[in-house]
Amino acid sequence: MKRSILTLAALAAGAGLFAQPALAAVPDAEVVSGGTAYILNTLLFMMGGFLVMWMAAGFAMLEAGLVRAKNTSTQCIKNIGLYSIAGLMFWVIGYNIAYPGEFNGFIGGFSGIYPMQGVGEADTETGYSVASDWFFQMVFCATTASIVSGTVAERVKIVPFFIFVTVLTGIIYPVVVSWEWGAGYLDSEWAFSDFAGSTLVHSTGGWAALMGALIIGARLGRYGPDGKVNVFPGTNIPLATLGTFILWLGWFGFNGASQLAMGTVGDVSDVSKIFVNTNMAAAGGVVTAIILTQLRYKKADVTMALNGALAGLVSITAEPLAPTVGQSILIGAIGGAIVVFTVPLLDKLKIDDVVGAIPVHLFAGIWGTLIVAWTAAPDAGVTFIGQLVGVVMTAVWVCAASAVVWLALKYTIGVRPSEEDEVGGLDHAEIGVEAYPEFARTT
Amino acid sequence: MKRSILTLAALAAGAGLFAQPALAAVPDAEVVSGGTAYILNTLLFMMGGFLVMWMAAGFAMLEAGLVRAKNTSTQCIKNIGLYSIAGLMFWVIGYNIAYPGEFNGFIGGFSGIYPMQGVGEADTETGYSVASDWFFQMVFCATTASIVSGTVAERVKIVPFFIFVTVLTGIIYPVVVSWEWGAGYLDSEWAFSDFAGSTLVHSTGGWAALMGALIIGARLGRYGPDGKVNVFPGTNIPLATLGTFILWLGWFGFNGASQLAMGTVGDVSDVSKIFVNTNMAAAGGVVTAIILTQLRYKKADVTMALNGALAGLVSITAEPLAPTVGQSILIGAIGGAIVVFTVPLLDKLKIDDVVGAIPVHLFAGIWGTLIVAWTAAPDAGVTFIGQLVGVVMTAVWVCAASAVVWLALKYTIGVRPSEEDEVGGLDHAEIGVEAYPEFARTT
Amino acid sequence: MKRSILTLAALAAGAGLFAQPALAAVPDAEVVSGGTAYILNTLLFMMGGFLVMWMAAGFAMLEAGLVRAKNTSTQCIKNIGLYSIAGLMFWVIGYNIAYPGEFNGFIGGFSGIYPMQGVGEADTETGYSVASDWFFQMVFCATTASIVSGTVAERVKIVPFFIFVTVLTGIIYPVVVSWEWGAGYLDSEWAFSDFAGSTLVHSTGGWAALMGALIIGARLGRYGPDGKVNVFPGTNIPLATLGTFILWLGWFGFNGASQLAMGTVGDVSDVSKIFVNTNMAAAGGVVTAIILTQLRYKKADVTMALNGALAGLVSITAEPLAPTVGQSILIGAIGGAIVVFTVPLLDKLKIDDVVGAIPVHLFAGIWGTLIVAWTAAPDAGVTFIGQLVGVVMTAVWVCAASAVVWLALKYTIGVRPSEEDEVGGLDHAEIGVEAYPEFARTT
Amino acid sequence: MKFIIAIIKPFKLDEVREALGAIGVAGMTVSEVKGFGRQKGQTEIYRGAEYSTNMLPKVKLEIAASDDIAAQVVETIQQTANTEAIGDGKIFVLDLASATRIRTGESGETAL
Amino acid sequence: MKFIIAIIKPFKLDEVREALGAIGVAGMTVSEVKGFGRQKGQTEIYRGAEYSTNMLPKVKLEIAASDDIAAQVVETIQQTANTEAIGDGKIFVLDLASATRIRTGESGETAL
Amino acid sequence: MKFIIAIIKPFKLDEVREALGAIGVAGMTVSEVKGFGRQKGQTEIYRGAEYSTNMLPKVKLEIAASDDIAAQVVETIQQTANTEAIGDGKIFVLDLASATRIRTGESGETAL
Ligand SMILES: Nc1ncnc2c1ncn2[C@@H]1O[C@H](COP(=O)(O)OP(=O)(O)O)[C@@H](O)[C@H]1O
Ligand SMILES: Nc1ncnc2c1ncn2[C@@H]1O[C@H](COP(=O)(O)OP(=O)(O)O)[C@@H](O)[C@H]1O
Ligand SMILES: Nc1ncnc2c1ncn2[C@@H]1O[C@H](COP(=O)(O)OP(=O)(O)O)[C@@H](O)[C@H]1O
Repeated sequence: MKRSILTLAALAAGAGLFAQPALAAVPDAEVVSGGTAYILNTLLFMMGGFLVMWMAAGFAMLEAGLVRAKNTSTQCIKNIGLYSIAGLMFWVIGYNIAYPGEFNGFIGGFSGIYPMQGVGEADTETGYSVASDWFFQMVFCATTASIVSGTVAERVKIVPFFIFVTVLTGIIYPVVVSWEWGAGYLDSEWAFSDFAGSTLVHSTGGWAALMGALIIGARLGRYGPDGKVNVFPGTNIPLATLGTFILWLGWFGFNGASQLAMGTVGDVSDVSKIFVNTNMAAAGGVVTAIILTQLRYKKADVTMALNGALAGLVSITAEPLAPTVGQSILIGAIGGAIVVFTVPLLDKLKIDDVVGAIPVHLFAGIWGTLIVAWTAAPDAGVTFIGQLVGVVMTAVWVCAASAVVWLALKYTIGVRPSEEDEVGGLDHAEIGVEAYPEFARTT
Repeated sequence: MKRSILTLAALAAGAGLFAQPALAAVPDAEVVSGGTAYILNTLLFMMGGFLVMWMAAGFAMLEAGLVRAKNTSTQCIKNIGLYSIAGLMFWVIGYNIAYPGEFNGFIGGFSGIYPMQGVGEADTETGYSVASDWFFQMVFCATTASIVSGTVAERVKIVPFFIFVTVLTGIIYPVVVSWEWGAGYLDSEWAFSDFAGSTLVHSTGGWAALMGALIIGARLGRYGPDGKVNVFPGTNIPLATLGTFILWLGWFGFNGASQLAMGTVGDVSDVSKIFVNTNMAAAGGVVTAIILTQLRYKKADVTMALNGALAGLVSITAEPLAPTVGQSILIGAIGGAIVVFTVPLLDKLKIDDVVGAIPVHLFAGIWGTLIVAWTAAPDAGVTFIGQLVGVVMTAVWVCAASAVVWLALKYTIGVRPSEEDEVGGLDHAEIGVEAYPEFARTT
Repeated sequence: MKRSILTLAALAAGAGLFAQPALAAVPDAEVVSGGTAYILNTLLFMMGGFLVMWMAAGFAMLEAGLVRAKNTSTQCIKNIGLYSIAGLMFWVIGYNIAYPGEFNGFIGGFSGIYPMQGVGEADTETGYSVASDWFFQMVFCATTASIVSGTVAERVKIVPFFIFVTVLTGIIYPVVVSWEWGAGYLDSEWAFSDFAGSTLVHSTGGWAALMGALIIGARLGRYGPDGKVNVFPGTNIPLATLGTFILWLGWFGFNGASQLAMGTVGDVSDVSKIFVNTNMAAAGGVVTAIILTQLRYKKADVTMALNGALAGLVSITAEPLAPTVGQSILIGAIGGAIVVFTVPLLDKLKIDDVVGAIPVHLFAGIWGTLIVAWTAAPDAGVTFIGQLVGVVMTAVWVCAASAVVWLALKYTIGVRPSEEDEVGGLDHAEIGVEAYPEFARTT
Repeated sequence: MKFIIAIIKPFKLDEVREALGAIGVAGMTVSEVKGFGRQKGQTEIYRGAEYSTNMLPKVKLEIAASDDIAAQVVETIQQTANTEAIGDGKIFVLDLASATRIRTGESGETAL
Repeated sequence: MKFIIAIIKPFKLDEVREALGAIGVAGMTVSEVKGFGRQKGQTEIYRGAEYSTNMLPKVKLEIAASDDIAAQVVETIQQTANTEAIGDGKIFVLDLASATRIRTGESGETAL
Repeated sequence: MKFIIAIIKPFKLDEVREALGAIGVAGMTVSEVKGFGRQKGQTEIYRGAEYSTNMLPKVKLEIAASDDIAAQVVETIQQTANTEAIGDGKIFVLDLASATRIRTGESGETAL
């Protein structure tokens, strides 16, 4: 499905009515003037935008809560830094690559810096303010980068991390977006469907994170000889909980505003249906994760419950509108189950994912994308094969590109801190500011 | 006052104008088309909804900050779990009980799962999207459950707690709602008035919490022999402060969107008046609590200031529109005073309320409900007796039903952890994840 | 530029069209009815209002994270208390002073308590609900007070602090506002331009803070003999990070809603452009602060990155609409640089600013105000001299008035706690509630 | 004089302190420690991975006492801190060569 | 050799450390403890209920010193940490049988 | 019996504990301390101001051991905790007059 260039059909329905009252085709209860629709569409982007921007804080808190105290300041600066870089890069180059207009379907749009609108200008033909659209698209780009920072936490120096983010948000992510929301190959050839980005945003972040985890390796001492997994418990669970609630809240913007319009009664109704489905998928993920850990381990692991919420949210993101409430709960619940089973699996494979971002964003993202083949409206033309092609293409491109960048960094400036710095904590080595300097820490 | 089934009078005023421009009864400056009004009403529900959803995070942080470190992870999982359960139960059964349509006025609506709207469908006759309404109602249901978790913290196992929440959100709360917002007995017979739920939401949660506190008993060692009260200070005051600010913010949605419409100039003006009154009542509660604790104890107890804000908010919730600003401040201030005096009172009665939810939600909720008899518009027909009947009926039903559930749990699967588990902390016994594993704790 | 009394020109364009369809001057795609515009304008104020209200939580968290543990509860109560007092004072006296209507241009409006609108009343002539406007103005007033609390943290007793806030929010700040947004001297004589308050809000807070820091003096032991600066690291960096993200989010309301209208396509487009510029200035501030501290100290100081974000935001606040994106980034970046260089400078001068509020709000505020002379639309008549006059007048008035109040407090009830209380921490001496009672603290 | 070091379970602290107060011990110094011994930590699960916390939270008391009451102090602690469960802790007694009160400079038993 | 244990008020730590440095003490080990003694804690109010914090925060220094300077160490601490207020703390001296430096394995006074 | 106090670098704790377990040490008590010695802290920058953290985090082990194995305990710690870098820490040995197991009341070496 294309995104960003809103078709004006719906809009015209309301606005046109005014122009030609004689038509009288639209019932009174559905009349919306053209200007009003423009304002409401723009408002949706702005509200969605600030809610998704707020997710940057959610990732920051989630990650700060799940790393060890000695790396917490580093995680904070990484998160505020990556959000800033994403904004700059998406302006300098990213948006034009993501939405290139006419192009070869694979990559295009290198026309440089994005021209924002002038004061008082309103692009009434698109039906919304282009600046609001840009803002909304930009925060999605930042989300992708946030995903990576969680997985590779505690063992990447900040400079190479920020360089990776620069490439990810300037090029890797925008290229994926161009294939689908930018009306490229996946959209035109495969009727690939990814409403709000289970694949485009979440899996992209997830693949980039996975390549990072593989190339950078696990944290020192994380995996012992004979398959022993050494646990490094997160340092601040309420903070991680807060982060999850922030993300949940932000997701109403993420999915809801991906309707891209609320200037008609139909659109606004759909946005509210998306709110409900989004919420219920998350609820399904939480409850499933609690029940499964309780049954399996006799304890309800709170970090899994938090991951369960996020997995439910990621799962419904590819299609939050079409499913019934019951389907949404189920989709989210399966997302939650995926997390409970794949988190330990990654440990078996010695893939060290500090916050569980790969299960949550990548695995649940794939699940959410594939299931669209069943939940989408029949006439939408969504096929399982089409969805799979989208998943695979994204995997190949993001893995390849990310690997190149991570490897280049590894063999030039180096990605990891020295052993001593890693043991002593990145906060000492890289930031110089302890996160909790006054609290005595246990050994 | 009925809720949810919006009367269309106001809406028609604007929309009708369009249909019959000849009437010309509505001045230009008040013209709003039918479709626009629908969108704006829906938007109000969605914004109110996400703000109240955010209150779930507020309760989580407030409670996580006021329990002891050894029970903090448990409090986190309880809060994210209860929010999820509330959503599921309100869909499976709760909403239909709360809004049964035609019924006996006491209980009805067992028609099962709530059918959400289809894609692109817009229920233009109600004047807003039904999904947005459902979402908004659902988060109120979750709020009720949040109240309970605070009071009975640190001594209830998670499984019985979640079972209690299931019944509370599926049945107990919806029945109360049906009497009033569902147009049942209290609404039709007594002109009972509870704008946004001082009684329906806050007192209901408060009574359920009180029964829990009574039946479960106090935390081990909380009350010594000769009336000695052992203090268990909250472990993280900034977190509790954050929680309070979140709740305050969310309350603009709670009270503001309870106007149920902003598709007319009158409605939106009223919403903004509600914002002001809500804010000022909270301010009154804070200032009163600070002054009273400063005078009484020579120190300004920050936890009382936080409770004061919440008590102010609960107090104004039954009628946040009609009072003048001055009245609102006064109503909130008295709410704040109630907290300062009743928190120690509960301790005298050996009722162990960990976060002060009973003073805040129950006592201030009753106060707020009764005072409506004076602040309501004279023609609204609100009487002191009517308000009292509402308070008492709610008390009787919620106490009876909650007691049955708590007692059934107590004598079947058991509600409390073993002494050893309680002393060692629920995080060890039930979750397996310490909240702050790296911080050395003082004895 | 005047503020609050919206000119109705734009509004009329849309509404008028309806009244006289014959004119047909407004293209279909820009038609907005009068009532709709009223609602949307009001909605902008309400959304802006709750976002800025949320900034109170941001300041609370930022400050709670940057003080030492022993003063954290105090910082929490100060923040929730000051927000409450600001609301009360702005109602009792502040608003009328800020917006006096006809007056001498310097001070007026002592007509007392602000009359809020009645139920169902809509002031369609102003084009928005007056209550929504009041709410939006009130939260700006509270922001000013928040700024002060950070600078003078850890060494001011709560009673004198609250008295200072009372005067600041009741008189000092409203007078400054009246000169400009209240259409007084600066607006009418100098075409002074301060879109959202780099000078009116931020510098005012900054000057009041500076006078506090000078008159109250530094924290005990902060500055040793021979120019030695003793570092008192902030106790909780993730909390400070959270606070910064909250402020960043709130700033979309702060700057965006300062457009004062979104009832036309032009206005809403401008609001979205403001969102973009605001975000990019903050991003510029963050990246600059990270790069500069990395280059200068070989470590990227996270607290500077946080201050950098805020400095970027303050810098763009005086004119977030007119600049291009590139200009906005630059303006924010210079704000970030100002912070990195002036934070140590203040220490050299032995001005003890606990959270860096003076560099962020005062210095970046001045910078942001002056640069408007270049970025403003040419026909706006903004001159460097005019801007300078505004900065200087604000400086003189706020410094003089603040100094009088601080000195009066110092020589009457006293501002500082006893040495023993300061060493032991204000939480013990003034609140009686430790912020983190269970965590062992290092020496 | 003796310097008595006792490792006890944290929740016994108040009781022990009161019992010692009753036999005339006027002061002590307390710290939080982690103990490693026969008592094994719980096996916990964190994100699907098992781990055992073999360091258990304990409280350490340090009490300087005159030779007269040292034996009684040991006995009192032993009896009060006893729960008959593994991990109740230990009491170690060392010889104390001298004690000084900082405030007054006085030393010997009067300094205790 | 002596093993000196001093309990002092936290805010005196820096001063004491500097004074000891001045008389040639090259190392020490510091920990945070809670003290119980003649000095009574403040009575606090939390949510309307009174409670007294009778455990006060103190800092414990542990210093291994040669017999030569042990007396001087005690005296220096006693004088520097003294505020003449109750609760200033105590200095305990124990005999130290042996000391070993981990890095080099050397033992005796050179290990200090 | 001996009372052995060892100050080591925190990251060596697990290794030392395992090595001691291997030679039959069944229990020990661990606490977090700050060390001051030849090893100098890093110079940090906070908001443009330099400061040196001259107190470094260390771990303190306290082990009561019979005279038989005391020497071996010291040796084991010295070898395992050794990184040949400055700041590796110290081992102090004091005489232990008596030891009591709280749970059983038994005393002497069987109490260890
Ligand atoms: N040899 C020892 N030296 C120092 N402390 C010890 C020693 N043995 C045990 N402890 C301390 O005593 C605590 C209890 O010991 P443990 O062997 O678990 O049970 P019990 O005291 O019942 O024999 C340990 O957690 C540890 O803190
Ligand atoms: N008998 C004791 N054994 C161990 N520590 C003690 C003893 N008596 C006092 N202390 C420590 O010394 C500190 C100060 O003692 P206190 O009696 O309050 O005042 P003072 O040192 O002025 O006599 C106490 O807080 C405690 O930490
Ligand atoms: N005289 C002493 N008394 C007590 N502890 C000491 C003494 N000297 C050193 N220490 C402890 O040993 C640690 C290491 O000592 P240091 O002099 O830095 O290096 P090294 O052990 O290599 O000589 C110190 O951090 C401190 O905790």
